[in-house]
Amino acid sequence: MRGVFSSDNYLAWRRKDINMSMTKHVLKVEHAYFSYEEGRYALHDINVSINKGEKIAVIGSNGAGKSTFFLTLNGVVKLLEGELYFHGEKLDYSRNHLVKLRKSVGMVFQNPDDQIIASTVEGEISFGLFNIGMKTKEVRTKVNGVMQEMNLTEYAKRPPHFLSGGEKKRVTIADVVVMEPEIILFDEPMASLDCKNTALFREQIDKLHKRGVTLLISTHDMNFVWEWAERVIVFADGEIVADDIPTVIFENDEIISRASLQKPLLFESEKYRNKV
Amino acid sequence: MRGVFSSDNYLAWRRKDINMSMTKHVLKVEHAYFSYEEGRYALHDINVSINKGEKIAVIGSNGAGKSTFFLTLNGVVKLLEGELYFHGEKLDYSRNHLVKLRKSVGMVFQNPDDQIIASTVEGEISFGLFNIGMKTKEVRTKVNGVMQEMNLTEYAKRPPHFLSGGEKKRVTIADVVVMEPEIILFDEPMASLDCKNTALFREQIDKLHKRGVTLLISTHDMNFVWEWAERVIVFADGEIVADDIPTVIFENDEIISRASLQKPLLFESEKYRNKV
Amino acid sequence: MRKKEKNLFIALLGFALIFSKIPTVNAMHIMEGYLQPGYCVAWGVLCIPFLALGIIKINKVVGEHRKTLLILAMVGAYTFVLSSLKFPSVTGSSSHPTGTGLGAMIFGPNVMAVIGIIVLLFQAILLAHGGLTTLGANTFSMAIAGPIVSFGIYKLGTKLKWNRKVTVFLAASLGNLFTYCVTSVQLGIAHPSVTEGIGGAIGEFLGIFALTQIPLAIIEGLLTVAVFIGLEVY
Amino acid sequence: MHHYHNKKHHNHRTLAFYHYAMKSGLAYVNPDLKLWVGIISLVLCLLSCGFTSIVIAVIMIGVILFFGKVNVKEYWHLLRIPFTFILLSGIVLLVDISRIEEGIVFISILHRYLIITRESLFTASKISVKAMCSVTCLYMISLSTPMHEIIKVLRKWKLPEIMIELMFLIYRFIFVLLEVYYNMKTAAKTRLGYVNLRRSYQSFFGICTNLFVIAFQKASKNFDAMEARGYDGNLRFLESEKPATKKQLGLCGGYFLVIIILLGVERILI
Repeated sequence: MRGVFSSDNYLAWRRKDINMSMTKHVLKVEHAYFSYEEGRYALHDINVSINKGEKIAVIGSNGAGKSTFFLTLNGVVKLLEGELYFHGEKLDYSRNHLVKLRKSVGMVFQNPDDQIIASTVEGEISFGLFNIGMKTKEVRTKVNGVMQEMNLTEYAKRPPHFLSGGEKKRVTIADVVVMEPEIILFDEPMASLDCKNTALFREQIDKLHKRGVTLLISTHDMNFVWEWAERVIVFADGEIVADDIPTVIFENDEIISRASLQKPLLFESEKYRNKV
Repeated sequence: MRGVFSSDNYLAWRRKDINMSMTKHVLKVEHAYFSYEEGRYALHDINVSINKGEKIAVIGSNGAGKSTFFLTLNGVVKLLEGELYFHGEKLDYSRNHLVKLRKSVGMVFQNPDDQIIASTVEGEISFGLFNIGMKTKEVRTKVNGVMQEMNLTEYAKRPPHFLSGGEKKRVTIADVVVMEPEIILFDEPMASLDCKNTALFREQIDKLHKRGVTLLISTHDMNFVWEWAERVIVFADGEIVADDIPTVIFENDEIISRASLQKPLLFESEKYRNKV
Repeated sequence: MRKKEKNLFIALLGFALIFSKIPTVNAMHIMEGYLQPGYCVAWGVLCIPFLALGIIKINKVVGEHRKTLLILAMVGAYTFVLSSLKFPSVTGSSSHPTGTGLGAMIFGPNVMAVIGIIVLLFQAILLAHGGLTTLGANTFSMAIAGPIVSFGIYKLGTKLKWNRKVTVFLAASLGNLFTYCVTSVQLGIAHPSVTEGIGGAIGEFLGIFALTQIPLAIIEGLLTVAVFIGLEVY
Repeated sequence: MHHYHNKKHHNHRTLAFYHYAMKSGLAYVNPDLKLWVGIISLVLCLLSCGFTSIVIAVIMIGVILFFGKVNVKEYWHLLRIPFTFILLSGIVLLVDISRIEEGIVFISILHRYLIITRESLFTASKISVKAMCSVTCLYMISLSTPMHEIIKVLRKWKLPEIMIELMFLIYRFIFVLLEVYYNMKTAAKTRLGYVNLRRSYQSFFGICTNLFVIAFQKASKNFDAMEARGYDGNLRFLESEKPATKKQLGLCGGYFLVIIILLGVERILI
């Protein structure tokens, strides 16, 4: 149970934060603004730095800015104001920079059907590699490797629309994993997965974390946040209203109510148990 | 906490079950089979009777038959074998019967985009009423009533596809509620709702339950099942592998593993607490 | 007199066929193998300038906004899906909407020619509507001639400030009917009547499916109005 | 295998050809070869006066039933619709109207005669037979080669790249939109959307409109997803090579040789 270690975690995280301000962040956003329509900011003065190997949960209501934030980190949404730094280098949205950024920051979309564009599973997984200019032979090796790792080999030649929801999700994760990014952004990855596929997904992200991949997961599942995350970024109305370790976030009733969140069941019951 | 009352519940439910076999069920399925493709059953020997006012959770992996089961209850999927009884009357799939059944058994689909087919919110909510031949004046009154009840009045003339996910969900629920059905089937209603909308949905179903509406909710959220349901129907591979009160279901490890489920957190922690 | 009686006969024949539960088929596409090689090539060549213009236009637009490619692809997929659906009907015939008029009104006839030929190729292979050798002829009638009429009427109506719904309706349904006329001409030229030559054959081909085509054109018009007006809400 | 797949199968019944192509016994044959054989056979059918095209049709049907493992009944079912059209058009070619009694058959109607002449009988039957035989060639392609492989072949034929990209995307989006369409239709049914003809049209129109809106929304999301993976106007996917074997090439060569000889003989005799 993680609650027990929370104060240790907290210190560790704070320490890391201090170190990081001296060393390099993987990704850093400074004073970022974005707006889809005039007069309303979808992102408002966002300041975040993301460090290597972190497990970050991004929470907040629908439309609070989570997805836009993710698209910003990948360079798909171009900031109106503010800067994005990637390994200390300021992103100038030139083709070169964007290729480098997108190679290193992968994003898995919420609905697999919005992401899949090829007519076979192997074609789908290869798409990103071809985009970054990899040669066919190398692409073949990498795609086969990822398909094996993610139990997709038997579907290689199958069209994606033949697959079930859980399998499609696996394909879209493979899409990104194959590019060996440093950071992966998951937009509500477990929204309609069943228990079995959720467990598979949990295994997958543990594996990725062990490899040193930085993970950002947006979700409405507070229990998952409590169990998994080392750091929680809370969005409300396009702003980041909190960015801390889970214990601190969930103990702060003001944040909980401002971002319309609910407390995790385990957090409540652990607190209860500790009191008893 | 519900776990405490479970044995009482169990008896109450058993009693109801016995009574019901003598009195009338709202809906009853007997030896139902259905198959989308030759040689493979999507539903296999389904026997269920649904009584007035029940709160039933329908669980099981993706593709286990939950959605098909729901479509069966509404008469959209025509049984290959077996019978469907509605208030004791056998459904013969004649137009009259179907109209009667679909008026009384409403279904809210998982993805609002799959359900919404009108270009304004009020048009969308009125769709079902016009289909059952209601006059415009009466339709207007009912639609306005439901919109008020569900806080949708301000969106009346707005195109539904530009609402947020939570608002769209509310529209699709209003779609069904306006027809005043006896039974409402919800297919994974909370899959991508945020905490606030989930809470709103919980309120809504409580209200419906108080009015005597029978509720069937398919979900992967075991915590919700544990907290809300009075009865749980478990699907695996097109069959019903269990149909009982939550405590019995979640104590049975064989069912849990067969249907690839997970135990609810609260169930585990309550058990733990009781032992301590 | 002569003509009238002939049409009457054909109408009766049409009735007989429809009500004898033979599935009425879409009369817009010319079936695989129905044209001699010369005509296949000729109609194909006739399409090339339109297609070339369309490709140049698409390349230009997509060069400016990459996203347009996805939107065009969605419109193509939509047109195909629409054409694979059946109109709800009492007799259970398999008549279906074409949807090309809609695209022409939004993107112009040149762009629609390119999307149209792709959709027609897909229809030939995935639905057996039309064929590969008749692809040129079908493209000309369905993806070029019809859309040009739709686009023209739409532009005219917009300029003269006709009622929006009426404009869209006329554009879509007349485009549909014009496609059908062109198809009849194509068949008539390829297979002239023994006694009456090309003109007679065109008349025969026009007549035999008129009974189903006119209501279809009307429904197509109504559908396009519904979609168009629905879109304007957004 | 999940039941989930079956539901999709059911939904996409519209695309019966696609499903046969996916599970065809000929799926692993080189697509270039299948396409060339199909198209050349088509042209030969058109060039023939009838006899050769029947031989071609027999071979095409044989290939698709024997090697492609398509069920005979289902194959016939697929052939019925084009055949009906061909028969109807055949009647137009067959029957003429005349003031006088002539030809081999004539029926008096309203002071005129519906006539069938020897000449029209010959033309009508020739054209109908050729058309029917051509359809079997088209079916050989559609029932054995998935569309995305055909698109790859077209790319080798140097079609403008923008058309190839459009084809790939359209092909993928067809399935996405079809699924949404069927879901919408099912949802409308649960609310009695198809209770009578008038309401059916109402539902149909509503679904078509909303499908269009969703198509636009999805296009936008898909574009973001493509950009996120570094898309820069060059659509490339991994494709599996299916080289043609010497045996297959030999068989095809033999087939064409026989057909061309037959065609020559036919031309000389008729």
